Order: sequence, then C-alpha cells, then structure tokens
Amino acid sequence: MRWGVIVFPGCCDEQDVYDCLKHNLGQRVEFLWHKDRLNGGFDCIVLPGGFSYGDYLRCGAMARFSPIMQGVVEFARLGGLVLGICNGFQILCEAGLLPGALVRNASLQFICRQVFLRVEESDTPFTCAAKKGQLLRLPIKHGEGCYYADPGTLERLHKNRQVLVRYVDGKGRTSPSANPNGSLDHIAGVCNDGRNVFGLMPHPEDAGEKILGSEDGLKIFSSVIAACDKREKRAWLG
Amino acid sequence: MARLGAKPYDQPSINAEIIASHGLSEDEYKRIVEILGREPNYTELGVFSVMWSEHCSYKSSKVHLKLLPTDGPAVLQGPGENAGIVDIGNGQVAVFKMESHNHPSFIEPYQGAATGVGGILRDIFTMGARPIASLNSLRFGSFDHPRTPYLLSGVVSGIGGYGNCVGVPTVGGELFFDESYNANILVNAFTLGIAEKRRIFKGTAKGAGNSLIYVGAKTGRDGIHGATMASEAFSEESEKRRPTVQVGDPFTEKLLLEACLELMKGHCLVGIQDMGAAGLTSSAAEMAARGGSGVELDLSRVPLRERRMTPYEILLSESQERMLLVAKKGKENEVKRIFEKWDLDAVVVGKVTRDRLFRAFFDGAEVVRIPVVALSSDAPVYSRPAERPQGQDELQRLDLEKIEVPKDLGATLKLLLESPNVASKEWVFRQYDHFVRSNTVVAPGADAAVIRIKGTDKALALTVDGNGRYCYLDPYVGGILAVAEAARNLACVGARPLGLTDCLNFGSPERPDVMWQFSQVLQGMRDACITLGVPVVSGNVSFYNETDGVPIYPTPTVGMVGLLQKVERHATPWFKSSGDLVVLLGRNREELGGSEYLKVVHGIVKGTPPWIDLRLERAVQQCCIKAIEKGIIRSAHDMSEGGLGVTLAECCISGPEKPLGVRVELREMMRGDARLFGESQSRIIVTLREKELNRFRQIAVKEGAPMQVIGEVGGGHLAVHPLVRVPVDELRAVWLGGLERRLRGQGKEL
Amino acid sequence: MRVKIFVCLKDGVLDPQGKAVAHSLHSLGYQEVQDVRMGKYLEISLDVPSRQAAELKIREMCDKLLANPVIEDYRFEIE
Amino acid sequence: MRVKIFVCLKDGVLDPQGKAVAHSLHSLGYQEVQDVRMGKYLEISLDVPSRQAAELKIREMCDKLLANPVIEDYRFEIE
Ligand SMILES: Nc1ncnc2c1ncn2[C@@H]1O[C@H](COP(=O)(O)OP(=O)(O)O)[C@@H](O)[C@H]1O
Ligand SMILES: [Mg+2]
Repeated sequence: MRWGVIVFPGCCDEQDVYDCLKHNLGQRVEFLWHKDRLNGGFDCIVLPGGFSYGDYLRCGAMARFSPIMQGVVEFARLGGLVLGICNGFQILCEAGLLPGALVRNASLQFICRQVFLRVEESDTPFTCAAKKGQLLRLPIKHGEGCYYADPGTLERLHKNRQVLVRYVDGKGRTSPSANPNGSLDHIAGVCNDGRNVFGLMPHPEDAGEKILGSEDGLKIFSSVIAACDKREKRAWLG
Repeated sequence: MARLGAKPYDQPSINAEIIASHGLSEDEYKRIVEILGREPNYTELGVFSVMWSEHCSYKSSKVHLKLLPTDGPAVLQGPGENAGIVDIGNGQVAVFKMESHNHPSFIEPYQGAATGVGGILRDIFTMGARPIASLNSLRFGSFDHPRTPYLLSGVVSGIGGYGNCVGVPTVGGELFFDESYNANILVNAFTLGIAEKRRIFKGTAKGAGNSLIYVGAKTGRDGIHGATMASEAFSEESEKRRPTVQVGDPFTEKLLLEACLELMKGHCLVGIQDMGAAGLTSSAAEMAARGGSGVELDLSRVPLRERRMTPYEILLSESQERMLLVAKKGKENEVKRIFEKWDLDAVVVGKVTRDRLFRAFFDGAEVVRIPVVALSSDAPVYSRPAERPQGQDELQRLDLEKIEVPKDLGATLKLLLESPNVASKEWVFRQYDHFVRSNTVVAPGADAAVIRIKGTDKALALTVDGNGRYCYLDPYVGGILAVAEAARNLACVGARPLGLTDCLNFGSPERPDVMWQFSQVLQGMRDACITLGVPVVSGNVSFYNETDGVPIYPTPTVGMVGLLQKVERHATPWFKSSGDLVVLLGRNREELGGSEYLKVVHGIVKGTPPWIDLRLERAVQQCCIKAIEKGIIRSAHDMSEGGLGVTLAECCISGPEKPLGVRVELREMMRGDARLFGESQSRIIVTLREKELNRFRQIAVKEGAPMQVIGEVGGGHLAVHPLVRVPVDELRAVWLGGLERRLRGQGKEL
Repeated sequence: MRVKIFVCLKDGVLDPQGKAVAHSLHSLGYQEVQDVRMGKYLEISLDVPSRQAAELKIREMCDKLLANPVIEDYRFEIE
Repeated sequence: MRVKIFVCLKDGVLDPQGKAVAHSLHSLGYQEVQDVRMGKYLEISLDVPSRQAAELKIREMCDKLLANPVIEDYRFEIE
C-alpha cells in the first residue's frame, strides 16, 4: 500500500511518521507538500503533528486552507483513509472532517508524557489489529488537546461508536488523574461516521520501537495496513 | 569619503555622554579615532560599541579562555565558529554549543528564554546541522523571593513554547535555586545537531563579488543594544532604559531552519551566519573577518518591519529569526526560490569585497567605513586585575563541632527530597516535548539523556552541570567539579565524553575578586578537562551578572556530549529488581562543606567544597562505563546534591514503575549527617545481579576504582542501617510533588 | 478602515484561562471579581471603500478563519 | 459591573500571530487586509459600588497581572 504524509509549514513529526512507517513497518511512504494538489494512488493520508502555522490563531485553523486540503476532503469523501495525529487531528476538526474541537489543556500547560489508551472499538481500519479494551502506551505532547463537542454531537459520537480511544490508567480505568488534558469523556481520538477518518492526540509514531519505550504505536499503523490488504483483496475478488 | 555621515538622516553629534552611553571607555574611544584617523560618526560609534562590547569581543575573558584545551581526536571545529564540531563516526558529526540569555530573561522571562532557545538553534543549523536535542541550565533566586515563581514559570514555558514549536526535543537540563540569583537569573540554552561531515558550513565571507543575502524575518527596532546590555550590570537605571524586548517567532524559525537545510543540499552557499547579538553588524563583520575579506552593505534594501528606521537602527537591530548568507555570484535566484517556497524573504543586501573594509550605504550615501580587523582581531583585549577576596578564608572556615546532627535523619532526608534543588524536576520537563524526532532513549529524569542516532547502532549522551555554590567557596575546585560531574553523569549512562561546551556566568570583570574567580574556575576546568580527556569545543561568557554591586555566585555551566557505541548498552539511575546487589564505586568521606544539606537544614553556605582526586574520578568513571558496555550493570546513578541519602532515594523512586526499596549497611565511621548527606565526589551507586559481582570486581580492580557491596535492592523501605528507615512511597510523594506544591503555595499559576 | 474583532468561547465551553485569571485575581486579594472570560482580540486595517464592504468581508473572514463556530462566537466593531 | 479589557502588544513589538493571520488572509484572497494585530480580550464582572472604584481596581489588576508592561499595552471599557 502507499502512504502519503503531508508536510505543512510548521510540521514537526512528519519525519517520525515517515521513519516509523518505512523502517519499522517496511511501508511505501511519500511526503506531500501542502502547496501541491493531492495526486491519486494513495491508500492512506497522514496529517502529522507539529505546529502548523505556529498554531498562532488556533491549532490547525490556517493549515486547513492549504491547497492540498481540498484533495484530502475529496479523498475522504470517496472513502480514502485519513489519519490525523495531534496537530493533524486539530486540522481535521477545523476542516470539518471530524466532529468537535480541541481546546487548551485544562492545566493550561503543554504536557509531554506517556499515557495509556484503551481501544474502545476494533471495527475500524485504524484499530482492527487491536482488541477491544486493549491498552496502548503512547506519548502525548500538546498544549491544546482537550477534546470538546457539544452535547448533541457527543451523543451522536456515542451512538455511532465513534470514540476509538480513551485515556485510562495502567489498569484500564478512566479517572481524572489519568486524563491528561481535561478532555470531555476522556476522549483521546475519534473517527467520522464513515469510519475512514481518524484523529487522535497521542503519537503512535513515537512509540514504534522497544528502545524508545513502547512499540504499541505500531498497532494503529498495522491496523491500517491490515485493513488495506483486506480492501485490496475484496476489490480483487470483485 | 566626503559624503560620509552626510544627510539623508541626521545623526547626533558625538559627545562624552553619548560615548559613555555606548559603554565605551575614554581610552577605547581614543583608539577608535586612531584607527579611523578621524572621529567616527554616530552610526560607526554604534557599530564599534556592539563589536567591542564584552559580549561580542570577549575582551576580558580572551586571555583566560586560552587556557582551555580545545583539541582532541574527535574535534573537527573548536571555539571560534558558531558552534563546535566533533566526529561521531559513520561520516557524521555532532555540532553543539551553549549560550546564555540571562538579562533578557530577567526582564521578560517568557520571551527572553524563548529567544535564547531560538538563538542557539540558529547557531547550530547555520553550520549545516539539523538540531536534534536541546538542554537548558537554569538558576533562579530563592524560592521565597516574590519574583521567583513568576520568573520560573515564564522561563520554562518560554523554553517549551519555542523548542516544542520548532520540533526539537528538550531532553534535559538543570534547575537550581539560591538567593545569589535573586536579581540575576541564569538561563543557559544548549543545542546539539547532526550533520554530514562533508557538508559543514561556516560563517565566512569569501570571494569578492559574491552576494550577501539577507533571509528570514524582517527587521524591527528589537533589542537595539542588546549586546551592550548584556555587558552591563543591572541597576534601576538600566531597568528603566529597557530596549524593545525581542519577541520570538518560532514558526518563522522553523521555516528558516527547513529552508536553510534545503539550501545547504545544493552548491550555492559560501558561508552563512545567524544574526544574533549585534545583528547584521556582527554577522557581516565576523564573516568578513573569518574570510579575510571586506563587505559592502546597502541598508536601504534590508526588509523592514517598521517605518523610518535609521541606518544605526538597521545595523544594530537584534530582531530574531534572521540569517545572513554569502552565495556564489549568479546563484542568487536559486537561493531566492528556496526561500520563497518557505514563504520567507531573501534579499541581496550587499557583496563581498576585496578591500577588507566594513562599509554600509544608505540611500546612496556611505554611512559606515571601518576596517574589518578593527572590529575583530584588533578589538581591545584586557588582562584585568585579579585578586583573591579578603573574606575567602573566613568563607572556607567550617566548624562541624558546632553543627548538631539532626535527631531524626529520616525526616531530614524527606526535607531534602522536598527542597526545590533536590525535588523532581518533572514539573519542568513535562512542559518540554522530549519525544519529537523519535530518538529519545533516555528522557529527562536520568543522569544524562540518551539520543540514538538513526541509521546507526550508536547514541549520544548529553548533560549539563555546574554548582555555583562550590565555585563560590573555592572557584578552582568548583571549576574541576563542574567538568567532573558532567563527565560522571555521562559515565552513569555508559557514554564516553567527546567534548564539552560551557557558559561562564560571572559578575563584573571590572572587579578584581570576580576576575580572580574567573581565572580560578578556568584553571580548574582546564585541569579537569586534561585529566579526563575532554576538549572544549565551544562556549560563551556572560559577565556583569550582578545587581547593585552584588555579583552572583561564579557559575560555570558545562554541557557535555558523549558517545555510546551500542545504544542498547546504556544504564538508567533507578533500581530494576529486588535482589540486585547495591555497589558503591568510590569512597565516602566526611565532608559537608558547601553541601545542599548544610544550606537547607542549617542555612549555612560555608566550608570547602568536596575534595577531588581526578585520577580516582577517572578510574570510577572508566569502571562504570566498561561495566555498562559489558552489560553487567542494571542501574547507575552518581552522587551529587544531597549525597548518599538522596542518591539512594532517587534510585528507589525515580523510575517509571513502582518504587523499590533498598537495604544498605555502611562500614565507615563518621557523623550520621555527613555519611548520609555529605557530597563527596567520584561516587556512583550501581546495581548488578549477584552472579556478575566477580566480573564487576575484575573491572574495578583493573581500573583502580575502589568498590564495596553496601546492600541489596528490595522491600518497601529505604533503610540505611542504623540511620534511617523510611517507606519509599513516602519518599516518592514528597520528592515528586515538591516543586509543584511550593509553586502552588505561592498562589501563582499563570 | 480599522476593525476590532472579539472572539470569545461560547457559553458552555470551559474557559480554563478565564478561570485561572479569576483565581489569580482572588489570591491577589481582588474579592470583587466575580467572573472572568478570556478571548482573542484582533485589530485589522482594511483597505475597502465602505463600511458595508468592510462588514461583509469581516463577517466572511470570521466565519471562515478567525473564529471556530464549534467553540467560539465573535463580534466586531468598525471604526 | 462589566469591564472589557483589551491587551495588545506595544507598537514596535513583533506580533508573530498577527503576522501569520495576515499572511493567511492574504492567501485566502483578502488582499484588502493591510495589517493585523492580535491581542487578548478579557471580560470581567466586578462587584463594586461605582464606576470610579471599578476603574481604580481594573487599572491595578492590569498593571499587576493582566498585562505585561514590558511588551503590552492595555485599554478598558466599563459598561
Ligand atoms: N531545566 C530542566 N530542563 C529539563 N530537564 C531538567 C531540567 N532540570 C533538571 N532536569 C532533569 O532532571 C533530572 C535531574 O537533574 P539533576 O538533579 O540536575 O541531575 P544530576 O544531578 O544527575 O545532574 C535530569 O534528568 C535533568 O535532565
Ligand atoms: Mg547525576
């Protein structure tokens, strides 16, 4: 399969995503410049973390107007897989591809540490290699990762099982102290109702090797790989 | 020449007051007149004042800095360039340096610290290296001083705000509080980058006719005379005379970083230097000096942010996120194309000349004409008087008889663990992204950070250390200890030192006592560098850290970089499993002078700092490194502030998992407080499996490192028989929350 | 023409910054402070022929970029 | 009483946020935008007897906490 990693001005984690996919998972990856149009032929587009446009107005607000984003919206509409990590998640929310918004951490501080995530749904292309209820240990590093959605949206998220990962403690329980940023309902990542667009605040690409403290991040990427394999097979079998 | 200093803009005429306000002495002014063969105009005076400032010219420190050993097998670039360079094999080099941003951070902590980080990052990528790790060394006043919490939170969020946004992980640092820094905080920022050995760039202007290209942010009236400000002591007066504070723009820095690295892949570039202190003036003059050329600048072409800026202001502005580069003639458009891609200005503002003059034009008129050497090698150099202060002997007198040993040493241990200098620094480093670039093998919280080098089996270890209190009590020994501790911290993770960079933070060089401290510290550092085999490859001097005539503690901070051949063969400080043997490398001595314990518990800063034998130090370090390389060691942690008691506690509680207890018995007979909290040097606590003890002993014997098994990991208590026995959970609670509780206690959360 | 734009969090969206400021003011002894809300303030100079044109443009800019309708409301004044 | 406070960077101080917003608006096609400055906006409800008292208090709060006098100016309106 082919991965595209978008480079916005101010991106920081594009190389991490690239290296993780290429060296840890042997994938075909390309960088995509934000001023270019999106070409066809990709199976999954990643919007990596960082500080697009310095996060100066609101995180992700300006990047969503980059020329490439039109193509991403179209790609998503046609069922293409789109993964937004951290700032990428914020951009997807700003672009309306994902519901809700990410606001200042309740502590008002940037926070960098390892967290535990509980996989809430495993019937999506981003979590199918994990088991429901499985714990993943991933790093977070953000100042604006507090997930917010209005009550109506939140209800829909629950009904459609769009919350894919939650912050939990080492025993898999949600609690205020295990929620690093004050996110509503401990939400760490959500997908759209078509289940082909997923955004999360933690960084799977920085947890791709034992030597870095965790390789649980691979679960997310290998889910996508598995899902694409299946899709391809299905398409091939007609 | 007739038009020199003519209209189109009015320049004040020069008088004694103006000369003084530029920080130039009468003699210095005379010398300027001599060099030029005429009176300088106002703009030229400005140029001289910044280039001859302490900050840019190192005029008081030069003669002493010569002492430091700067050569070594791995050194490719020593002091004199934007940063030092060491070879790390595989065709790669590590480029690193440390810089101070003390004064600006005191005036505006967030922006001061942020722009400090921005400046050091530019020093690194200007040489063609991609920055991959930063450290910071911080000193604040007493925690009870009303401004401390404000300054602390501002500085920490400024460092994070900038570094995080640029995508460079901050992987370590140090933080120390003492009254001595009440009105002069220290903010020293360190960055390391990696470059290809074949693709190193330098700050040089060569080849007459080549273009000078200005790239990056536009110029405003920021920080005009920042360099001279950093060369003056604080007073009410200078606080009022605040220059426009520089505001950092990390987003632009990130673009600049990417654009420069992209440009460096091609073949257009002759030289490049960031516009740091003294802005366009120093970057142009220094590049010309290194290249043995002249430069000609057309100031009317400099991109401006504000209206009606004068040539004086344009030349002296310290606006951030700007670079000056020298491109091959005919390649200007290639440069412009790359910067356009990144939405940055790139404007040809002049050219390299043969005449070895620094010339600047504005609206067609020549406004500056100065021989380049006058601004570089011919700048004044002083051998300032140095004298050991009267009170030094008294300072070193410590009568232990008069100091009572606390009854409850367990309570004392807790008190120390909770005190700001010893408590966990997690409140600080959790505000820094330490994962980005996915290289961080050992994150903040250990003796040194470990960063793997992608594409190889290797890793780099980084640390920054320095103890101003030791230097205050005995600057020579203090200088040794700063270097020794840094090297020891590297040894604890298993790295062999490649080189070091330093920030030398002192009071006014015009004081003989300060100059004495300075020269003593440097001699100490030199002796340690030579014995431990660590060359100095870059550094920075910050004088005038004093307020109302009271200087800070002499505070050298040492940033040291080491190499690990196999990334997986590294150690961390915390205990790994019950049953492991606890071994003490080195010797316990009865020493309390200058200790954290004396300060925190008894309020005393006296005595002599711990004794050190550099050969013993070397033996202990070598033994630790070799044992880690052989995979024998399960944990290693050196002793520093707080001595054995605190070190053991940290081994128990600083790990990511549940705390582990320890049972220890000590043989030496000495006072309980000295035994637990004395800060004798050259000591490392290591743990290993019992079956490895013989192998370890062989290494220790071979290296000549004293060792003794002092206990065993296990249980829920830290027990040092018969002095203390405290549940580790209690220790962890006080240590982990110490800093944050104090901050909250002060009611400051902004 | 100069336009002043105020962007504030919607009622119901938590405003931790406002809360922190209120807390700090209280601990500085300002008990008279009842509530603090914090938002963004933008001043834009526009080169447009009329107030009406300005209003139109600004509304567009706010809807598109300057405010996020999921969490923010905006208001503006034209001078 | 309700007070509105505007905190802006002083003239001459670099405003990276304003700069970035202006750049963004330009690339969205709003060429009429000449300059953008960005600041903070606070709404404070105060329990004080008089406008005068409010003014006094607010000025104090701004000097002490709400604005950073080194780089920021403030202005306020009492309703
Ligand atoms: N200002 C800081 N920034 C980042 N990390 C810090 C800072 N201060 C301390 N640390 C981290 O906290 C840990 C303990 O620091 P310190 O007590 O100075 O260690 P040591 O005594 O071994 O030098 C180290 O890992 C260090 O990197
Ligand atoms: Mg140490």
